[in-house]
Amino acid sequence: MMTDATEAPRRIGQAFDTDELVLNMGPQHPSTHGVLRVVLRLDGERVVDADCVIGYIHRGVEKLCENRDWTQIVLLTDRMDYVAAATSNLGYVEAVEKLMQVEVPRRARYIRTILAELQRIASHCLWLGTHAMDIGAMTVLLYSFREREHVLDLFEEYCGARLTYNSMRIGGLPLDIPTGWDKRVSAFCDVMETKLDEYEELLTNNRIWVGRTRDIGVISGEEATALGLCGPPLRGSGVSRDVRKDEPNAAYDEFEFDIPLGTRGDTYDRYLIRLEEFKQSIRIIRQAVEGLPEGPVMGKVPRLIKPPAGETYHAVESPKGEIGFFVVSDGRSTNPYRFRVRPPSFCNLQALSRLCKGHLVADVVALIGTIDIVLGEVDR
Amino acid sequence: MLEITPLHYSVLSAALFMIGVIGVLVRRNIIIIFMSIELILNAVNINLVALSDQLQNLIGQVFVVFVIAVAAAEAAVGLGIIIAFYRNKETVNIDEMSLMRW
Amino acid sequence: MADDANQPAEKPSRPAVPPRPGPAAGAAPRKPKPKAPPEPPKGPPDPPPPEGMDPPGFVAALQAGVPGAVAQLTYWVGDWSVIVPAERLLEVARFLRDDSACGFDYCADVTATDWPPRAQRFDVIYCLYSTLNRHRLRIKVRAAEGDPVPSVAGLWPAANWLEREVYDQFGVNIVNHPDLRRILMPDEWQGHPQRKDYPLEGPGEYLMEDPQDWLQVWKLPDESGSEIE
Amino acid sequence: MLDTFVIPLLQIAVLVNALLVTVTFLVLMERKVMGWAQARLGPMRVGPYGILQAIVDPIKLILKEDITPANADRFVFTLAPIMSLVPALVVFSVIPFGPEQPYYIADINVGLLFIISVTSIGVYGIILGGWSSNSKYPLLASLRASAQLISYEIAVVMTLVSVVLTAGTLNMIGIVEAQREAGLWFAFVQPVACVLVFIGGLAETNRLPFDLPEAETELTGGFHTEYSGMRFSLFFLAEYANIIVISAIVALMFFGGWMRPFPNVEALAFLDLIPGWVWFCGKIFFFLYLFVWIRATFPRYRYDQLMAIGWKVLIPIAIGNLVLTGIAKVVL
Amino acid sequence: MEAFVFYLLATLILGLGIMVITARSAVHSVLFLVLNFLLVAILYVTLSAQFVAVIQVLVYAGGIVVLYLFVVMLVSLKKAPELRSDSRRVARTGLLLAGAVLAELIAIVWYTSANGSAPPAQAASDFPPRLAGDAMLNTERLGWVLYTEYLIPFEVASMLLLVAMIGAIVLAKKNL
Repeated sequence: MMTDATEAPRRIGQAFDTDELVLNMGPQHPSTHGVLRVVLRLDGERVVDADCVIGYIHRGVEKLCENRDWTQIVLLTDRMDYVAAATSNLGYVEAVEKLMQVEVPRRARYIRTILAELQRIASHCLWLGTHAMDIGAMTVLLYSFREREHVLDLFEEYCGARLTYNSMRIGGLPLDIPTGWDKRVSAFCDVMETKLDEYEELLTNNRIWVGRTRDIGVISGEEATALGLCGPPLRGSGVSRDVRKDEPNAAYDEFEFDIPLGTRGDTYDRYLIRLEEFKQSIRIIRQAVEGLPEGPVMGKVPRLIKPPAGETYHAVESPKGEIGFFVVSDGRSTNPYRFRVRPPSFCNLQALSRLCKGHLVADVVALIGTIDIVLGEVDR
Repeated sequence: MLEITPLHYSVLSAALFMIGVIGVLVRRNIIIIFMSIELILNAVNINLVALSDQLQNLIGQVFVVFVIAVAAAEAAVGLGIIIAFYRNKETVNIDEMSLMRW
Repeated sequence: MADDANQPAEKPSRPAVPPRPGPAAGAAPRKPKPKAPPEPPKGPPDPPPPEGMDPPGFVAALQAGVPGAVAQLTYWVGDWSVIVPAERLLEVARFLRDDSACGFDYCADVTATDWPPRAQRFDVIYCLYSTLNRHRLRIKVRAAEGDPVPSVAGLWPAANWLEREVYDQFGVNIVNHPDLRRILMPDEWQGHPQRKDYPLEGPGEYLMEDPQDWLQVWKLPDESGSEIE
Repeated sequence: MLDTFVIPLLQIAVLVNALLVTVTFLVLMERKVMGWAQARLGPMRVGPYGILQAIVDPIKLILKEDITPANADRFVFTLAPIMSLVPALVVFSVIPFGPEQPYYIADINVGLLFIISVTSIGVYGIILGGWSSNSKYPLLASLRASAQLISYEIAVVMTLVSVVLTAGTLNMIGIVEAQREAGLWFAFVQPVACVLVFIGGLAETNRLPFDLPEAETELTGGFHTEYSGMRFSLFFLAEYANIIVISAIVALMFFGGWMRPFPNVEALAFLDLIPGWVWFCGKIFFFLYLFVWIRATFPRYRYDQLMAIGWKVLIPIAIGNLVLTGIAKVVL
Repeated sequence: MEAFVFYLLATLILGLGIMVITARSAVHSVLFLVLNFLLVAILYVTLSAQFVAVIQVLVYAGGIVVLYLFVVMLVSLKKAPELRSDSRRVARTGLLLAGAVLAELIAIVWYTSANGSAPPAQAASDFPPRLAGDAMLNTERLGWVLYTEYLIPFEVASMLLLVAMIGAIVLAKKNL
């Protein structure tokens, strides 16, 4: 029952050792954030090896997209990282715009930036809540969901949807912002700043929180780069890599913001970085709302979208990390010939087994939380 | 029969002792043998407490405290040995514990 | 399904690569739209850089460092990519990672495209990025079915799962991979879903009952109407 | 006959009923307080402000299907919740709600020892429940539980010994009376012991931040993962009854039980208008609230951190406190 | 009343003792052992040995047997050890020896009751009435005796426990 002794009876004279326990964490488990299954080999409570089994909600989005026309795909991108639909929208439409060489109006780019940053705040709220919940701090979840609710209200006001926004179009935006929306966004920024202090008060200096996250899942910058980590986990290891700065898309090149970097590369650093990203996002939103230019929100795009034959890869910074879209057009069909998304959650999840080794079962939960995965995106 | 004398307790103690002895002799699972030994110790304790009550002398109860201390020590070391043995040979059968060293 | 059976079947040669699709999987490429073009596209254009445009320094360094490895240099909408033969992939990849001018320490993505009419039907694409020099490059490797494509997971551990996905979804024969298993599809799955000739309609509940042989089951209705291999 | 059987039976009936009703309302209180702490309302649907939730919850639990896993050890699986609940209820027989007869069931002179020994039986319920489920998460949880409960029991008992040393008696009523004589709650005489016992009590009752045996985000449901229906509700009852026990012990030993604050300050004599048992229940509820408050505030410790705190912090402090108390007792 | 309680307890103690050694599963054995110890503790209470009764529950039932349970859970076997060896022969020897022990004990009982010499059968009325109050007396007196007359044995016992603790750690720890 508890032992998995498949091997023959041990040789006499062998040193003492305990049997390893194989524990299937998931696919139904409260803190694997969806249907992730982690096969843990445990020595006592210490993790000897962890193997992720994914694909439980593989829906074949990439294949599906090859059979939808270019405009229809926007709403499929919503359903990959369903807690950060707007950045997926952004990445996809920009990839197609790049392929078609379409000029997007400046106002549209500004609004896209606002949407993407609001999305980052919403996604980080969800991350913070669930991560804290995994470590047992239940109250933070409710607090951060209160703010996420606020963001979702803003999104609802903008596009009518609260989760899967379908909020961007190739060449611009479907809608201009509602009257007064920008005011409400900056009002939200003011509220959010005060609420951040509440989170910090509950967690940042909490002995238990620090004890649970400090020096857990330490990974060096070189290793993180080699493992293909992206987003906050990579920056937590001190690698300055943010698509918004390095390859500016939308209107990021027009704003001032900082890229927070960690020093130790542990779970606590990743937590601090995400908290700092809240502040940077607020900073970007403020600048964007203040400098919001007038003009159209839709560029000149043909009625039938049929990019010339060719392929391109375009990346944007989603809340989880670098989300890249590799799109191939054959130039004849109205469907993409190949649609590939580089899912940041997938690449980050790959590092889980490396991060888990040598830690305890309870830390696995913290580590799954810290890499911030969305299984809809991992499995696609 | 209605008056309970120390004899009654002695008989109870003897019977429990006997059950323990049978357990030690019959069972092959070393953990159950240990438990049988605990039964034997308890049988002795019953006797000690009963006589202490009868004689109005606390020495019996003092001995019970010592017996419990010894039982605790025995359980700790004995079970440690069992765990160590089990790790190496994957058995708790006393018949297979025939080696003085491994 | 009937209209597909009427189309001329492409029969690419298939050396034994485990696991591979059932015999019928290589039948006609299925198009969802009725007015699909008669001929499937033969491949990406892979245009060379326009006249007068100098390739960036890392491309020059690569051409100098691993002479003859770059079969073709292409440029399209701002993206540089090189096509290298599969047997020289590791050499090129190692140079790109280690050379200071290149410094591609970050393997962002590994993916593939499938162009069934072509003999070397697969393009395996490696999207690289340099966190040091902040530039991108794509390597493209062409491979026929069963052609060995060396794994770059030894150079960039990030490629581990990505290559597993390429294997899972396309059936590209990736060799020397540390842990080549299916990743998104179940282990007993047959066929490789991202191939262009993979059936878009499944066998429904047959699939649930017997996952092992479902490609055979799917083929059954064809048996009456058309010849099967 | 009346004195030996009827009255104790009546007392037991009243106490057990009061206890079970308290538990149901304690659950409601927990949900409400958690709700308010978390910027939400808590249960609001059943009855005004959700008050009837306390009645609906047990009904729901009882009516649910009682599932026994296929490979479970049926006998032990059924026995475990009972073994968990019974000690929690038995303890109340020696907890006095007042100094005179109708307020306690039994006044035994080794009352505190009795409480300690009976609560030490409660660990069987958790261990056996986890083992008999024949499932990995409950097994891990019950291994954790047995280690945790035994370790923290040592710390708590050691600390209680120093209180016994201060009071000079093991009798629960005697300990409260000793506080009257001292004119001071023992919380002020033994502040370290008070905090230690409360922290140890959190661990003994598997509450956050020490709720590892049932850490739902790690071990799904901990030792009661496989339980449902009535058997689960027995575990549930036992957990909350234990919380009440710990609150009652802390209130009795450190906060003067049924006595008003500052029992020897004459100016506060008007507080005696409130009956003693009301004071006692009020103190119990204060600690129950504290339990809930802590749950709403803190994250969970990791297993090794928990054991380190138990063995490397609490037990040394408890021993130090005991030694200091002994020295003080001899010197003063 | 007293007799009724005694016979009830005695029956249960013996019955549970038999169940301890006959139970198939070791966990059941442990369970019966706990119940057995609890009943023995109640027996001690009827013999006005409250302190020993509480110690019995606290140390035996709450401590030692938990240890047993722990080990039984760690040493979970796919096959019961009894099934691996020929137990018939061993059982016969055991029963025979146990019978001999029983016969001897019965002989002693018969001899003592026939002679009526030891122990001095005092009437129950000679003892102070068993009030709740003498429990403290019991605990106090026991403490007094332990710490004066039996101080050295007591210290030896504590050393024994210390040694046992170290020994158990050495045995069970994988790498020190």
